[in-house]
Amino acid sequence: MANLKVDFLGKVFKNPVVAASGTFGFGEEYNDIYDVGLLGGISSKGLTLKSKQGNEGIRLWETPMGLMNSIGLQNPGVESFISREINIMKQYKTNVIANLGGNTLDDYLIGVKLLNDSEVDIIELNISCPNVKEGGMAFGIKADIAYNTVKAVREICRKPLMVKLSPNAESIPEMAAACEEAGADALSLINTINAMAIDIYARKSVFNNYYAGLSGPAVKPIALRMVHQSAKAVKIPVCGMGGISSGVDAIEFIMAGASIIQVGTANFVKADSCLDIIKELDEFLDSQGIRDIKEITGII
Amino acid sequence: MANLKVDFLGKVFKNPVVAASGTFGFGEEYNDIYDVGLLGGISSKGLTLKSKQGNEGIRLWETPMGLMNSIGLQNPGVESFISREINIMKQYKTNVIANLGGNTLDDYLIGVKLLNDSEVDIIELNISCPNVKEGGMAFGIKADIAYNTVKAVREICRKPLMVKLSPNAESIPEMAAACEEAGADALSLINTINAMAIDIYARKSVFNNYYAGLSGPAVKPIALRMVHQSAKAVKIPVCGMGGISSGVDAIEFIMAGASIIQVGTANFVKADSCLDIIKELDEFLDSQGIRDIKEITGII
Amino acid sequence: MMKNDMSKIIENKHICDNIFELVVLSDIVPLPGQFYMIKGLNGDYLLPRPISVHNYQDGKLRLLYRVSGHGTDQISRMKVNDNIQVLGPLGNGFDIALLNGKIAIVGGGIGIAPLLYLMKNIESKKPDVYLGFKDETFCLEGFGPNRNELIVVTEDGNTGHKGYVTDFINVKDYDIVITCGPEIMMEKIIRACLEKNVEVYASMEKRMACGVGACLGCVINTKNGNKRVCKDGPVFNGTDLTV
Amino acid sequence: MMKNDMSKIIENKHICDNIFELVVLSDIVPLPGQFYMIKGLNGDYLLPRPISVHNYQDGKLRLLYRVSGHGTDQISRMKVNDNIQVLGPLGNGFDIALLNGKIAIVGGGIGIAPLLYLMKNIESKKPDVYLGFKDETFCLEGFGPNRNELIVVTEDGNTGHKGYVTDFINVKDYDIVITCGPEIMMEKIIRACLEKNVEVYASMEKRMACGVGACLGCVINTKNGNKRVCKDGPVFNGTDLTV
Ligand SMILES: Cc1cc2nc3c(=O)[nH]c(=O)nc-3n(C[C@H](O)[C@H](O)[C@H](O)COP(=O)(O)OP(=O)(O)OC[C@H]3O[C@@H](n4cnc5c(N)ncnc54)[C@H](O)[C@@H]3O)c2cc1C
Ligand SMILES: Cc1cc2nc3c(=O)[nH]c(=O)nc-3n(C[C@H](O)[C@H](O)[C@H](O)COP(=O)(O)OP(=O)(O)OC[C@H]3O[C@@H](n4cnc5c(N)ncnc54)[C@H](O)[C@@H]3O)c2cc1C
Ligand SMILES: Cc1cc2nc3c(=O)[nH]c(=O)nc-3n(C[C@H](O)[C@H](O)[C@H](O)COP(=O)(O)O)c2cc1C
Ligand SMILES: Cc1cc2nc3c(=O)[nH]c(=O)nc-3n(C[C@H](O)[C@H](O)[C@H](O)COP(=O)(O)O)c2cc1C
Ligand code: FES
Ligand code: FES
Repeated sequence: MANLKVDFLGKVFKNPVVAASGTFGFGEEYNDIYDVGLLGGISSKGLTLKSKQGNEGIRLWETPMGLMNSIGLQNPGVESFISREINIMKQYKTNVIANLGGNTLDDYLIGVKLLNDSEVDIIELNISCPNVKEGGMAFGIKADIAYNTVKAVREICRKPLMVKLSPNAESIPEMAAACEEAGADALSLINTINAMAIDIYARKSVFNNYYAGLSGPAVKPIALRMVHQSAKAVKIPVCGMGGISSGVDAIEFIMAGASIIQVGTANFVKADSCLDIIKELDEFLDSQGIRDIKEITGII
Repeated sequence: MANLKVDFLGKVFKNPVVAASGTFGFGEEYNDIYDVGLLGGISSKGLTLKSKQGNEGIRLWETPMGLMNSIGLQNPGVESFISREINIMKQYKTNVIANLGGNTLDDYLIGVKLLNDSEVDIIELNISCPNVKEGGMAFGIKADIAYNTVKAVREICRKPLMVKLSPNAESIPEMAAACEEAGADALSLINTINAMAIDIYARKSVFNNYYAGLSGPAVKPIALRMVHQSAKAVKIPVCGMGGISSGVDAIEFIMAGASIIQVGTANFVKADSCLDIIKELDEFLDSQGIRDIKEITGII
Repeated sequence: MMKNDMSKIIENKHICDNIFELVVLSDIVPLPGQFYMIKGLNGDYLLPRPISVHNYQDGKLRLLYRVSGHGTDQISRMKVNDNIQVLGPLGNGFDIALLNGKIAIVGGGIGIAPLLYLMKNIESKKPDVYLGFKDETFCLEGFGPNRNELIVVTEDGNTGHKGYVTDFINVKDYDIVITCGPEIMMEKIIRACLEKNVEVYASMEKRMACGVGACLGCVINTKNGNKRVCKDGPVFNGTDLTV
Repeated sequence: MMKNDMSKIIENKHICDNIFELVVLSDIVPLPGQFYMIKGLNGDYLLPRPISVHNYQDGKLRLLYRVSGHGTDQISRMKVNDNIQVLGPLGNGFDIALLNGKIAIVGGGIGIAPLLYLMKNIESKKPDVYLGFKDETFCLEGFGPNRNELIVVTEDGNTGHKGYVTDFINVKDYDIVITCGPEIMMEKIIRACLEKNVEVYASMEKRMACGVGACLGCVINTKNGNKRVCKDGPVFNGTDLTV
């Protein structure tokens, strides 16, 4: 039994495996299948200031070893979260991460203020949403826009602040460095990659919004590269994700520099994938005579 | 029998299916398996001014529905190509595309001058190589550097000039527009996506160069999005590729705006994939009562 | 409670055309209308496929499925004793207690799959059963004519009546209509019932990823906002639906 | 000429441990040392796997393979009558005309796969055969002792001599040595031969994508520059190799 415990932003994670935002609801559905308190943490469904109904039309599409989604941030809104869903999450003995999105800087700021007084352990700032003031280009594409956003949020944020990078950023190392400089306590990546699917019989894009986000094993080699680049570019800790489906995958991300990791699409492939991954992490460390997972974090 | 014939940069392609650079050598090996003259065209192995031995260490790595490669442009050099390999390619009754790489602008310019006087039908300028003068950042990352490169090449190039974009570009629409403005006659994309794999037992990156290029079905949804973005951003024709493995895939790219397409990794999965794709294209068009493939080009 | 398990395949039988029946062992007694997320272990596809309980008896779970794409094709190639991933039972299922009075069950094509187990559960209520098929019929025996009124309709008149099943039912004759099948068939039935003030329940289909209510990928618009087919459904009261 | 085809599986037999034998029909008579790119049709892996001809007779191609990862595992699960993708024969193979004098064949583990067919092709030249295994031996019959000298070595002494096969051969006794097996074994043999001026041929292994010489993914450094294992090899003359 190797030591899987990790300190991350001052919180104790009993293991480095966190359920990824948007793939795990607020934990309750998966808690019907296994005790989600066994996880290192849970990142909530992406929250916005006001509740959202999400996108119309097809929301899911399978691709070779990948999944495209266009949920459109359907969520109950920050206020409902604080009065209701957070209590569900808090009953599981694990870290609660609030994933926060927004279309304007004000959305973020008001949302963070509300969350400041809540019981969330960490705020994960999702900067992949389209920035309505900048003409729909996401906050997470250009490093200077991200810098301004994170800096403003940082000034009022009293929770540990983890910024979630988009793989669609112009330059991952520059983006990572900009967020660190703006005061992020940690980075998480990757969010989904912009992608497209066409229904050739209907002669139209499968998704109403044309493009949708790609996740799953298909993107793993790209995600791993980006996590490695980020970890090299900053001193703050990194939370790695993108296609992680096994203990081997998780170890790759950890060796590439991730202190903790998130598991998204794999939850769909097999509902208790996170438990398998924790077990496989442990077995790998034991088989290699590694007593503490921190020994291999970022060794590449 | 629908009409699959396409005019592309003044050349007649008997069908829109072209074998992709680096996956088909100079055609001779696959010609042992089937008549490669049945293809619309063949793009040569990436050429550099001087011959190259390519990279040491592992060159290939399989990923979920993807392939990573780090061949490192092993090739006989432009001069050998003009005296030897081009003659091999020219015996097959199909379009010969010379894929040209380079580490400095001079490499490109001298290479193009040599190719000007050869029998190649089209030059495909591969701007994904690391630019030694700009500190190793590829020519294909920043639109202004690409613009300068393409403009200089354009001035001396007497062949139809197709510029091959890297998916690692900061912004695909800006890159596409910059290359068009600089005088490219066509664009081709995508090249491989920067990615990483780690051998967790050896505790090192699988590839000597750390990162390598990802291709194959895994990247298809990303490639399709980028081809769609490019086709919307420019008026010049686009050659689409990235994970195409079937007629359905090819139709998606064509509907997204590609006039012709290239097939790379699929040649490895099944040696005569290109023939299957041509057949499936034809069957799809017939089944939908489409008499000419151009009717559906870019309809999305 | 739901089960997330590797199950050994007891049977995986070709029934007719592209219809197969998969049998696995399962401890949990499902409700009629519930479903399972099914996935072979070595398939080159990512997401499990939602399949309804077709029948359940003595610990044997029977799933009737149509090979309609890559995933179901892969499932159909699995052999007895192979391990298969089975998550379920999932979804709300039919609330049997609510099903009183004169009942019609209307199924179309592979949509009959969940209706056999439903019928077994409400046999005492003597429902009439209407089944529509394109050409070849399958699994009629279970609905057997000695048990209740069975009206079979095929588009080509090959078996039973010729035409569409919707043309052979008069919903006014019933207190409750239950339907599962192609979208267009269900829409017609639901509209007719709503017009005539007949209670109607429909089992809906949507692409799914998690199957448990977490990803919000399978929502439909209802009069009470977005509802998840996998968790809030798949069975919906017609009055909630926006047809 | 090479064949690119779907072939029906005639046999796919478990031999021992993780060793299987696959039999398919094939019209083309291969050279010993040549190989095929093999891929199941519904596997969740992309690249075909290179497997050497183990035997060929009367249109039946026999491939002996070890399950060592995901792709070979998938191949091992295929059943008689399943279709499988077979591209080949590929590579140079052994040039039988060059193999004259006293010959030793040295195989290790699954590296014995290509050596049986080689042996059959040079039986008249009465080669001595040295085979090394970790513990369990397999496919010894083919090399049968009535045909030639057969020296079997296992690391644990379970069958035959105990130790490494490299300790039991004196390369000086031969004009030509032919080897296939683990890298470390081949290196030892090649070094010994080069030292003693004995002609030596080795069958090399590298990760492959195309298998036909087009992708340049499988090159090894030789004294004459990069060579493609799939096209210029897999059989190399020891004097070319940089061991
Ligand atoms: C609650 C529920 C119960 C069902 N019960 C049954 C049943 O008992 N028997 C049966 O044969 N079928 C049933 N279906 C339909 C069945 O799930 C689909 O036919 C199947 O998922 C198609 O997968 P494929 O691999 O054949 O097709 P592919 O084309 O490979 O599927 C690609 C993706 O689209 C999804 N998809 C494709 N068609 C459908 C569809 N009609 N509904 C939902 N998702 C779809 C798949 O799940 C997959 O994610 C049910 C569907 C739902 C939602
Ligand atoms: C010319 C040649 C002839 C061969 N003949 C035989 C034979 O007759 N019998 C036999 O059992 N094996 C043979 N091998 C080795 C066999 O190809 C590998 O064991 C097999 O590819 C491993 O695939 P996997 O799916 O088990 O492993 P995975 O780990 O799933 O393979 C992942 C990738 O790595 C490659 N790879 C992994 N190990 C090797 C290896 N040792 N050599 C080359 N590529 C590898 C695979 O081809 C694949 O692309 C031969 C190899 C070569 C190059
Ligand atoms: C259905 C779905 C919904 C998602 N919703 C969110 C979200 O609300 N907020 C967010 O930051 N990321 C969201 N993501 C992205 C994931 O958290 C994760 O970054 C991404 O899927 C890559 O990891 P994976 O390959 O393990 O799934 C979503 C992903 C999926 C598949
Ligand atoms: C082994 C290999 C070698 C390649 N070499 C080159 C090259 O020399 N020049 C180039 O422009 N692209 C090269 N590529 C990229 C392909 O031409 C193509 O852009 C990419 O693989 C995406 O297409 P695919 O998914 O169909 O393979 C290579 C790809 C592979 C897999
Ligand atoms: S499939 Fe995930 S919520 Fe229904
Ligand atoms: S595997 Fe492609 S050149 Fe050898």
